[in-house]
Amino acid sequence: MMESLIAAASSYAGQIDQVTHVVAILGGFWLLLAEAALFYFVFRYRRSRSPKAQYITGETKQQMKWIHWPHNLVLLCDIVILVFAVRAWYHVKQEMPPTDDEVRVVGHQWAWEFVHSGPDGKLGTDDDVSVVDELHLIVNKTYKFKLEAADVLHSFSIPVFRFKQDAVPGRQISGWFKPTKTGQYDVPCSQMCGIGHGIMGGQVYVHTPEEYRQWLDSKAPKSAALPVEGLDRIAMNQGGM
Amino acid sequence: MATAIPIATGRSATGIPTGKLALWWVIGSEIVIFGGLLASYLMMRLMYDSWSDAASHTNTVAGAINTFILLTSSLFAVLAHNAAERGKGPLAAGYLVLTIGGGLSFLVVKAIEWTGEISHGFTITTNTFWSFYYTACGLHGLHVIGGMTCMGIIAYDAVRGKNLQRVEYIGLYWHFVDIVWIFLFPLIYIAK
Amino acid sequence: MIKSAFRIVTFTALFVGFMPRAFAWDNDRPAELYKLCTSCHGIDGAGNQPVGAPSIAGLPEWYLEAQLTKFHTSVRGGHVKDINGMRMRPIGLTLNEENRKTVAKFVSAMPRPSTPDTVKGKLAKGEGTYQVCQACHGPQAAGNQALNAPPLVGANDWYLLTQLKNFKNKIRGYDPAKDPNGYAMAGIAATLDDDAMLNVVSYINSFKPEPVAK
Amino acid sequence: MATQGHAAAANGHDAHGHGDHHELSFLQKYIFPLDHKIIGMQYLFTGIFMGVIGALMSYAFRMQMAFPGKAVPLFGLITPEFYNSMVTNHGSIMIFWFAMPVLIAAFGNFLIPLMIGCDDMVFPRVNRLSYQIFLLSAVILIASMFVPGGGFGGAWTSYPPLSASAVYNQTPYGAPMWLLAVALEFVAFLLGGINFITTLMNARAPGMKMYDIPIVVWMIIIASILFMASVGPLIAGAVMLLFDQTIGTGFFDPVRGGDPVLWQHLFWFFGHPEVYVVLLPALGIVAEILPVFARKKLFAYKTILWTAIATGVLSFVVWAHHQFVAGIDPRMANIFTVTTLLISVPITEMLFVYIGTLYGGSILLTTPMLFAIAFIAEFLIGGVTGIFLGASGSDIYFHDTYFVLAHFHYTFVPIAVIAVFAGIYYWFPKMFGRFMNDFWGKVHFWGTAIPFNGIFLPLFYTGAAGDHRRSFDLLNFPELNQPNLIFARQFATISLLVMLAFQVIFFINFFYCMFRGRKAGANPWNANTLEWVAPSPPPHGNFAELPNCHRGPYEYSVPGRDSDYWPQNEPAT
Repeated sequence: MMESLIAAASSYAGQIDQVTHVVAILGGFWLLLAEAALFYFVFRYRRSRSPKAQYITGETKQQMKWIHWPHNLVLLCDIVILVFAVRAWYHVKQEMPPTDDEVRVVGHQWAWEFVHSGPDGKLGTDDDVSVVDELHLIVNKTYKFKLEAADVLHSFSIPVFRFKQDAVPGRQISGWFKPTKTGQYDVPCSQMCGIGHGIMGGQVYVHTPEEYRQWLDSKAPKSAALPVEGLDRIAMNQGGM
Repeated sequence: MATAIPIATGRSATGIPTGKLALWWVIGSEIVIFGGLLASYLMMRLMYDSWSDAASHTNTVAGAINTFILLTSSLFAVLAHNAAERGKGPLAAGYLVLTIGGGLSFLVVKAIEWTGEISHGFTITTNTFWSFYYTACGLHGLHVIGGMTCMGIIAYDAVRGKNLQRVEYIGLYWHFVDIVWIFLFPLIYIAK
Repeated sequence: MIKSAFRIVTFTALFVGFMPRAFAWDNDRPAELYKLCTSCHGIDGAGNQPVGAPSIAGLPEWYLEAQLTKFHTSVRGGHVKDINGMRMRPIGLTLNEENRKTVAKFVSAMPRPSTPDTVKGKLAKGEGTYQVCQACHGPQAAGNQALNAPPLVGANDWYLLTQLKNFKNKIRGYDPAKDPNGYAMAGIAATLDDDAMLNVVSYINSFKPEPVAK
Repeated sequence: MATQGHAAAANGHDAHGHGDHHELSFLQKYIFPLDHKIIGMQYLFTGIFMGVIGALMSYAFRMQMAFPGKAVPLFGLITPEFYNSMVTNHGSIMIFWFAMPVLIAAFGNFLIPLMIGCDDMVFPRVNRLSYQIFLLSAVILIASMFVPGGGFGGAWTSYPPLSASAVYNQTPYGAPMWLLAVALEFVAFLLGGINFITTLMNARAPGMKMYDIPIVVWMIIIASILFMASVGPLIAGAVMLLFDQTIGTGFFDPVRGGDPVLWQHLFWFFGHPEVYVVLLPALGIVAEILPVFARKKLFAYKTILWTAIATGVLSFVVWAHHQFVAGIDPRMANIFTVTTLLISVPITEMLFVYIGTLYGGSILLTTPMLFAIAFIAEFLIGGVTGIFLGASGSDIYFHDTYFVLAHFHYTFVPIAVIAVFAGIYYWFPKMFGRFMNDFWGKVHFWGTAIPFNGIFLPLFYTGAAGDHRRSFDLLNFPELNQPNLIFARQFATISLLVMLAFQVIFFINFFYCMFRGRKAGANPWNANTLEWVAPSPPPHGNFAELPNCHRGPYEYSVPGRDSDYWPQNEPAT
């Protein structure tokens, strides 16, 4: 059901969709039942067909069982939903599986900064590749992310991964995801972050390892040489420094 | 304005006078306001150990004096209530004036204390501890001022023997202000 | 009577409350588009230093359009260190080519506001350093469209300083393919150290903006 | 209104010390009234006025969502900050300046003294003060949209650091004014709430016991208590945030040792009970209307009362479900999922009881009854879709999407629009002594109920497909620019236009019938509760003779009686 609306491209997307489906089925059942009862009563006991109302207080056990039994069953459904929800939550937010690579994500007003670990696979080294609004991942690799915010609250959200986490300034929040489908997907910010909030959003590119290698090569540090080397000396002379 | 007093005012289905009942609800809603502020303070205090350094600059002596002043003024409020019960309006008013005097000395001590702190460079923007310090004490101080104002009006009436039941209500409110201070004092001054 | 008074008050309040908006609808599109800029650059386009928005009013149309296009294509504001650029970029993204032209024209027609001096350097040394800039930006820093050099006179000095540093640190104009003009400027900026930047900006401050015939 | 009844009122009240009744001037009567009914009217009209403003705002940003970048008639081009400020103020207005004043203050002021059979609130002057503070807050809020920088645009939750600094939100005046308005509004409702609670506790008619009090009065009182118990921390938080904005403290600024998440806790500790603060009075209004038009005793009065109290208590321990992904400890989410799902139990039970009331009735589909039934039907959808969000697992995906938006509009629109209309159509004869036109009322009903679903069902769809909230333009997101999603957004917007157009019928009907409608007697619906004992409209002082209470409020179709209703004040023979 959910996948017909939006692609599922991470390892846990299916599990979160499963929770959605369970809620939809159980909730939908009770919704339909209640609506059906409501409209049936309105139709059946309309004034023209039922001119005299019955006197029912609803205080006796006999009468209240009509309320209590459905309501106990609702409670049972709640427990089922709870089990599914907490299992999914635990898997996504509380577990930390062994990861292959790391990315650092920083929310700015109004752009995402993605720091890729570069060829050495470690963050915080010189070969980190840091780009705006482009996150490049390799399919079927587990990533640990470190989420920060530079100014205000942001929310790092990848709908196709069924993933969302707010970025809080002053904190570093970690988590994981594992893309399972190649392609290009949206990375919106889903927490109000100011005027540009609506347009703040990047793209995640889930690559095959070869494509990723190509991208990484294209990002290799450019030659530091600047076009007009000679001007350096002119400025020094004329500025008298 | 129309002077007709609604019958509703005179009814008392619970047996508690309406004014007193309302006052309890006022105090209830005030408790959550101060509760929210102090809960935030406690949460952050427990999060940051460094606050004890900032807290060590508070003037515990001034705080202790103020605690003593407020407790004494509460005693006068009780005496005022006692006098009002016996129908002695002017005596009750006298005790209320003493209570106001207590509130006033509280504010004077507070003013001296704050002057010292501000001259040492501890202002509301220094750090979060001081922000809480000034906000919580300032909010409490506003309640003291409000209580004193109401008390003045009630004392004015009480001299003429009018609305003596209000002496009890303002006393209740004053105890509440006092109790808030009893919470503020150890949390802000003593905990170092 | 009372009831009709009530009615009149209600409807008048409704009408008055929404009149400003109702009139704004009839305004021309350029002014409408410019509303997009006002929250940072101000109604008069004089800029706002705390949010990092420079003075834009009265800049040449070609320059404004070029910069908007750069923001639109993430040539500017696409670097992780360019904090203010990242705030401008989304606004640029929302403007299509026609809107960029329209709003650039509108902004260029606004009177150039005076800017306060906020940096202090050594004028004499700055004058020397400015010789490098003069070739493109002109002796009075009035700019030169033929060389794609914008006027510097009347610009916010803090903004010039930030941009010089951005050029030098390859935050702006780092990509020769996408931003050749910026790349050329980056080469110049790379030759200046922090003091020289301060001096040259102070020197540019000393120019009197010429009364531009409009 | 209420000019002809004065003589009677004066007569009736002489015995109780109401000696010097004299004609009040216009100013005394309508601008600075002490009469609870006039204060209720003031709240009603101010609330509806604010509601109209809020609705026009929704028109502005829905047009932007459906046709991005096009100039919107009446508003012009929607810039991002204007969009944000519209979204923010729409939310604030609809909850704080429309739902609360109308549901609690207007109906509470009008109904509580009448329904418990007394002549006024116990503190008329506090009541007037509460309205005046409320009016001041509304004026400040509206003014905040016309100051330099425009109105506050940081969403109605106003999360810091965005809301705490003008460098981030670019509204140096709008943000503090918004906050000040909200804080003043809270003070107004605290004063009003204390008055309501004290009035109910002390001023009940002789003989009115706990289970004789009409449900709507109970609900308003429970809501007032909930509000009073939850708003304190947010008032403290508002002071802190105001200091952050204006004098530069750092309560919520992480750079200076503050904590932005603290505000979220303070806000939602209030924010979630707030949902029930507006929900309960709406449920109360429906509980009054269903028995009257089904001619049937309310099913399980005590169950309704106790489930309402249980809901209220539980609402204090569910707040963090708004913050599942906000950076709180993930283990906390599990606890709050449990409490959130638990709260569905009393609410479900209450709705089942409402449906049960209709069983075996004799239902007459008048306009108020249609609205009341629509309330239950629509609110059920709102309730069920809430489970997607309360279940932590699926909330990871649905949080801050249009699905959330559609969900809470499916609760708030039934509450603040449908139930309010039900209440207005039902009590209009009591308020103004005349009926509203039933035919145009029904036209208005269908023109409200059908387009309402037309607005928010598509938004469930776009939300499930990933539309995130508060975006002024989705051009940066290719996934969200598929034709079916664009169509859904446009469909929603057009439904909104239709719904807004039908509200014009309501206003014409309302104001026309206020003066020209068919005259109604004291008890036009043959209802039991005490307000129908007073003349319509009730004069100052309400009752010619203050009623006594002899039985519960819902004794309809009692076997062995000739008439199918049995007013509370009628002594048993």
